[in-house]
Amino acid sequence: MLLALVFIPIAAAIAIWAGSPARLTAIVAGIINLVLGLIAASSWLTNPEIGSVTYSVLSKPDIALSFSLYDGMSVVMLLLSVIVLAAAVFSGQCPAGREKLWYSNTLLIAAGAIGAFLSDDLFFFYAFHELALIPTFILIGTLGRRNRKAAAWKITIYLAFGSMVLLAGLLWLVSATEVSSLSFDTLLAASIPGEAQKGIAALLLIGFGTLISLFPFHSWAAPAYASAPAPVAMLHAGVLKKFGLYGLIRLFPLVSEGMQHWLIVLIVLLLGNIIWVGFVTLNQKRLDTMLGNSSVMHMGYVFLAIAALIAAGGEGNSLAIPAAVTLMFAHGVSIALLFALADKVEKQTGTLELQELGGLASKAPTLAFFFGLAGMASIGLPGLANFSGEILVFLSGFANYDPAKGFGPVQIATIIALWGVVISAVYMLRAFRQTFQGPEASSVKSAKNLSLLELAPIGLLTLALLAVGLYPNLILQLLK
Amino acid sequence: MDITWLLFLLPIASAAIGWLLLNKQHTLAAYLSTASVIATFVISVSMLLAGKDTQASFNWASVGDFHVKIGFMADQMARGMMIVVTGVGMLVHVFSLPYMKKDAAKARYFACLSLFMFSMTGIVLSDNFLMTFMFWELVGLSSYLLIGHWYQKESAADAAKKAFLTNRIGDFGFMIGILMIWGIAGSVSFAGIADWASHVGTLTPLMTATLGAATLCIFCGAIGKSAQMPLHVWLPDAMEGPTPVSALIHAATMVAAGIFMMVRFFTCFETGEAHGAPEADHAAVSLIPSFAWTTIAVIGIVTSLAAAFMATQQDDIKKILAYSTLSQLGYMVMAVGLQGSEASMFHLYTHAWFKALLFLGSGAVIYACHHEQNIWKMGGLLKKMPITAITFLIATLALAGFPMTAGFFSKEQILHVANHQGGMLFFIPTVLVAILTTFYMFRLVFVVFFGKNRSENAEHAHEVGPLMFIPLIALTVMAVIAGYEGIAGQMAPLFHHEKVNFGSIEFLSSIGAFIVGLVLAFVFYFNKDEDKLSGNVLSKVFANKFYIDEFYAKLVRVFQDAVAAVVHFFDEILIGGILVGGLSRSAAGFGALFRRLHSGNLQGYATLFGAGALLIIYLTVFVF
Amino acid sequence: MPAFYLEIALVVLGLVLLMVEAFGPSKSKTYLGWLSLTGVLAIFAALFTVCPSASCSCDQLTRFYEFDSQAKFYKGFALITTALVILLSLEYRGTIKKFTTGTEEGSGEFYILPLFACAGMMLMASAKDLISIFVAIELVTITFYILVAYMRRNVGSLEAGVKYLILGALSTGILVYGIAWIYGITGTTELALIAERIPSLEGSRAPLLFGLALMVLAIGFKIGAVPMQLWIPDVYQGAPTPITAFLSVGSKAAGFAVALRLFEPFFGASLTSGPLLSLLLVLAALTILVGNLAALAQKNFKRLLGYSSIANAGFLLLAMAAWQPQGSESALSTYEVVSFYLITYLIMTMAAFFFLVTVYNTTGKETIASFNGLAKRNPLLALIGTIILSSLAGLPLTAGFYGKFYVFKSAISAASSGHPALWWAIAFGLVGAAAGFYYYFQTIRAMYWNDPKDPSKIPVSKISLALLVIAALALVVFGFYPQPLLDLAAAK
Amino acid sequence: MATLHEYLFVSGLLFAIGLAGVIARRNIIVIFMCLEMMLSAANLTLVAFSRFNTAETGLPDYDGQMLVFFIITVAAAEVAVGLAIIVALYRARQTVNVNDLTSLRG
Repeated sequence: MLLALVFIPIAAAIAIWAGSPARLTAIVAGIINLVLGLIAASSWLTNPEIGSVTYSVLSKPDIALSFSLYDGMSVVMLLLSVIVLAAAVFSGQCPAGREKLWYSNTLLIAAGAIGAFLSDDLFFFYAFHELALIPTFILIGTLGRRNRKAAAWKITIYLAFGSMVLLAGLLWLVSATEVSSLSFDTLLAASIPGEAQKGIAALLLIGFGTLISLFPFHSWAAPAYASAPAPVAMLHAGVLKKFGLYGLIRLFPLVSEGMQHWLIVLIVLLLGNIIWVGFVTLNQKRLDTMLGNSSVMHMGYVFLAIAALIAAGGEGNSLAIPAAVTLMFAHGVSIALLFALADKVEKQTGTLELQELGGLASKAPTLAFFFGLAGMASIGLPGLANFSGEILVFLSGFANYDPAKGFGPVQIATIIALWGVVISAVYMLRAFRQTFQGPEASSVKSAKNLSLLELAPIGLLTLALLAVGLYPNLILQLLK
Repeated sequence: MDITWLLFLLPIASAAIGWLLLNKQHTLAAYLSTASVIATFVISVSMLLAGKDTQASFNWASVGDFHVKIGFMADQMARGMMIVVTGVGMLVHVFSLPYMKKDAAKARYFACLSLFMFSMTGIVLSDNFLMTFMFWELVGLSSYLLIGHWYQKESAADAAKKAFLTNRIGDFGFMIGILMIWGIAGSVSFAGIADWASHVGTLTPLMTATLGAATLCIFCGAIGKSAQMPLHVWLPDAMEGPTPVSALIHAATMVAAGIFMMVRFFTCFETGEAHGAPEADHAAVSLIPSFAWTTIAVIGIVTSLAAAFMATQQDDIKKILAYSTLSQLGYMVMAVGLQGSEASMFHLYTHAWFKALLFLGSGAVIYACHHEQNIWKMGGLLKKMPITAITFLIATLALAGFPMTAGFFSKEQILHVANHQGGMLFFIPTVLVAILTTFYMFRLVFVVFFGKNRSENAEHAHEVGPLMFIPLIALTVMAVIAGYEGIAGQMAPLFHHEKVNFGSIEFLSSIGAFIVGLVLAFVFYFNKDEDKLSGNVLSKVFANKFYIDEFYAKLVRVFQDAVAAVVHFFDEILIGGILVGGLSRSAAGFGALFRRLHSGNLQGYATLFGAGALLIIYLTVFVF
Repeated sequence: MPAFYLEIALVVLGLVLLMVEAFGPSKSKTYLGWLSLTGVLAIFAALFTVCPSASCSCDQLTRFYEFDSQAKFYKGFALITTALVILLSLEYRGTIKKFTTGTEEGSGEFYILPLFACAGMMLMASAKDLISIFVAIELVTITFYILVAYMRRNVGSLEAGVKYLILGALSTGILVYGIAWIYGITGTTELALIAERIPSLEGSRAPLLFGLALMVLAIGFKIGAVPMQLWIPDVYQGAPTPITAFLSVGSKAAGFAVALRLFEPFFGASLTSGPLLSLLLVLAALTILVGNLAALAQKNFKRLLGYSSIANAGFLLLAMAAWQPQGSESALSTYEVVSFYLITYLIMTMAAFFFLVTVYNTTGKETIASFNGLAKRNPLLALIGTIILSSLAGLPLTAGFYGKFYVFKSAISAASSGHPALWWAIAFGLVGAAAGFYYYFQTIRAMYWNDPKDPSKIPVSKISLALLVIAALALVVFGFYPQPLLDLAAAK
Repeated sequence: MATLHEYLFVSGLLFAIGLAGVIARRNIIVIFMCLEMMLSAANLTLVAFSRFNTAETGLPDYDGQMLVFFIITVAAAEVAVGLAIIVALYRARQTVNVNDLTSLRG
């Protein structure tokens, strides 16, 4: 079943390429995947081996094309991927005549993400992520908006650079563990001498960090998401970016000691994400770049949980990982929803310049409702998924707080990071105010409300946000 | 299942149904919402009469053995507060039915009201800080939605945004406070904190300071929600919302949530009561260092005084009431800070009724005057709409602390606390605020209801319909009787008050303040067509709210927008341009250099070959 | 059957075909291509019937000639490459015709001369004596002089020929001078004896290293390592495309086969292993850097492939700098890494040249701009091109990734276990690999982002199409399932 | 009799002169001649080493001299091919000056 989850999008992409009706095939594949993903996730609770497959592909080192739901984190990420994919195939405005390119590449991006999250072999975990690189490059560069070419270059070069550094880190990690198999089971059972850990940790932080748009390796993300067609932005910002976080958390036990050396650096960088990029976001004049930057900013919170995990050291911080994963899920869904909606705004008004927008709510109340909801989610309103994640992250920041000793670096970081919640509220409400409220601008005169079909993906994402927001144990029970 | 859950379920269900399913059937949505609030009121009353503490919770988020719980703790304080919330809420719903009759987005309006009822219920019944925080935010959301109900208006949209953001700043502190308390006490539930406080013994200086800091951080939340200085600026602007909303949210209930929450928090430290040892009444309270208490009290009285001054020079009927609310909230905060939680809660409770009444009354006036809000364009309305006028007058008396009205008793308590716990430093400003309160309220009454009609709208005004004046009358009743022990004592023990001592300095200054304020107002404003006091420097300062809004606007422009612009600039220049751009440029530069080596000239190649060969040989033989 | 019969057979076949060319029908010469292709394939088949030297009863040439698994691999490699080059030449015949006599008549030798080069490469794979190494290398080089300059009415081809000639002869000079010194110091030209004698030559370290450096330089010319890479872009650009492919795949692989054999004795002795390692490390770092960075702004696709071949040489040198003669349970030996890398390199590079020739045959240009809008002109070709270029860039899930994977893996494990200087080379390698994404993607970008000037379809010949599809499939399939490649590379 | 070092010195000189010629001259024919000179230098080195490296039998080690024959042969082939190319070039471009051969660059 897991094999199907990965290969259905690929097969659909091939089918589209070979001539089957593009949109229909993509939608069918997306829905089948969603259903399969939900089934897999729910049956995982009773049968953790569900759908595992292993095909050895290389003997030296031992590499296997091996899929399994390795732990709850994989399950959550799988859910995120299938949900966002199902929404992404519905979203966006494909220019006539380019359906093949649009849908097949969208599916390939998703296949890469799903493959990475399901692989329980380090090699394919890495490899599947890269699968998404080319379709992203092609789609942004060919069918994106505004500075599409520059943005596509930027994202590609950054990600290539990040992947290379990451590759070096992973290879070092593998050679330091002195195991012959790259399966997570074997790797995680090994240990790495402290000396090597420091270097490996640095490479992993830079490598994964670039993929996650950790400050100061973040400047690719906002322009790329702003220029990308909606499905690409949704899948990339929503799902693929989580790959790096997933990897960091997954491999963390191997380099926990080494990470300690970089704790302060990481904290400074993550605050750079939250505060620095937060301010950058404040200064955006367009809806798309604003959303792009906001997604960069929010990565800081996940890093905060990771920093808490690092700082806890031997004591352990049982909150940090569930917090990070919940927030990853929540952010993925909410940012995908926001990009989908921003695309609708552009479709209705023809612009995303905040200056040219205004009063859209009276023409398109449903759109306004969902955008408001997604915006509120992204600024952490209780009852929506992001809050569940953020609150747990903040709690994890204080989980190892000893009042008798005063604040440690992580507590101080948590407090500063909390200011980011204010910043994000400022830019999000500003954007909402500028876009939907106030008197009608000339650009919205001919705008229409969302149609029922357009509502489908949005409703799906909203449902996910609400479900996890209202009852986070839905996710957390997977993360025990 | 406990019936208390219905208090949550009914409003949220009506909100969801009203907004999502009934957005075409406006009237149905309105009735649904009203029905739900009536039901919750009935439940609240039944709970109050049952007089039983109930408690239940479920795990909302659990990680290992750490659980974030959602549940309720219906103790006496919560039950009493529920009466206020659902009672005022119910009347406001009823009042809204005619008031919002012609509004195109009635369904949304009532859905938001229901959402508010849900959120407020959550705060009141919450048994732990995290749950409080969640509903705290949701209350902020419903307030945002309701202030921005007429979002097409620039001012309404801006006011809504301002309210939300200002509250966010407070919540920033609140969350830090919660986290710190969690770190210190090891629990976020009120019971857990109380348990910790009663067992902890003495604290190290660092712990004490941390606890004080945590207290102040939590207080930040209250500053935001209860609109204390320096985050008070949103509340007057919030009057952009429909008037019934102002009555419910921005006068009676939500703004009181800050007070309620602080009292809840401090109650945790009053272990004397919890453990039945009255003499240890303030033993655990003393865990919290005095700097925290003092800060709270000072912020309260400063807000109270400043807002009272501002109120004297406003011309918008709702703004006057808004500043009055600020001022009264300042009273309550001061009382909390002076460790007079009982007085504070008592005033909160009485204030809710008559301030809601004032707002609804003003709503009726505005409605009657075709949405005219400037008091100088009204006048003589006593004859046009007697019921409204009389109820409004009674509410004014209550607010001014006229003897035997509800406000009289609670203000007495506040004065008592100020005098006994705070000393002259607090007492004199408190009395001054009392004078000012009477002054500006009667200014309002004289200008609006007496004299002659000063505009066409006022001339054509007529009494409102029964659905509007029935709530007014109901509230009037409460404004009069709510202060008596028989009623107040029913609500909760915290409202319990000492007998009024007619010879005490508090009583005398209360009466004195009332008389002075009334006389001044009469002299300056009775039968006047314009404000004689306006125009001088001082009144300009008051009218312009001490220029605090302007100052904030500048502050935001400089510290947020300018910094954002600078950071954005550096982000592109420094990181995008120099760091990354520099890397890629140097790569390209080296690339160009390398390409130039391939000049196509054979001689050049031979030279480079030779040079390279020599270098390699040198390196190999002599270096490596 | 002794192995050297294969080379002899190849040379004889070449001579016979030359006779046929001279005296046979002159209208069409394509049949010569097919004949020579058949011959190469037949010899490839015969390769599997040859017994290894160790178990062979014959004792001819044993001093000069080794036939072990490595030799077998590189012989097979040379034969396959030659077969593909001949096929590519057949595809390219229009251009050859145009720039030689204007008729088919002039193109006959073009299909035959590769046989001699192939024989040279096969010899290189087996040579284990400095003399046979020299002779083998020269056989290849001289054949290539002719092939590069084959299109004698094309100024570019002639210019490339002259450049290759002069610089090639220069490297020959350097090679023999180096051989002379090594011979002088060790007193032998046999690699096995050299290995025995080096440890006792403490006193002659400097002249030994002098000779070694000269030989490294000369080998560097073959494989395109800095500073001997200068000829590559010009010659690659000017030479007939099949010959460019031949140079870039066959000649380079043979160069590495020689390098592996040649360096083994020097790596084996502590006297020379340190300097050699440092030398290779520096060369690797510089080669990667020069190859990748110079390619960044390249506008000509063929020339780009030239830089790319320099870059790939750099990665292979990096693998050699991380010298690891014995594999382990989890790691490959240097021989296996290089072989593995070369297999993937063969597939991708040959495919890239077929791709180029296909587009060139229609557009008449070799610039990146000539790929503009290929996604619209021939989507299948664009897809295949994307796969090939991704593989060249080293994208995971394509075969091209594994080569780099093994190179970096062995380099990193050497770096973290005692050769920290390698980190620098690895860092350059990472920069280079990232830059690689940029310039390979330039072409993908041209295919998808840009609009074609001429929107007409691009036809693909059946042979090219079949080969391209097979290559693209192979790249993807091996991307998921690389074990067969490893089995090939590590075959004993 | 001249010592090994003297031979090596001369041959080294010859090699250097050849290299210098390749670098300095512009005429392809001359360059080609210089290249041949470099090969001769190598030959001289080989012969010298061969003379002074005695084998176990006491005779000079003839391996070096054998290699010299190979080199001479190869050089002859190289010259044949090389001159043909140069002639072709001259026919096409009417020049044998290396400075005129810069159409392939960058």
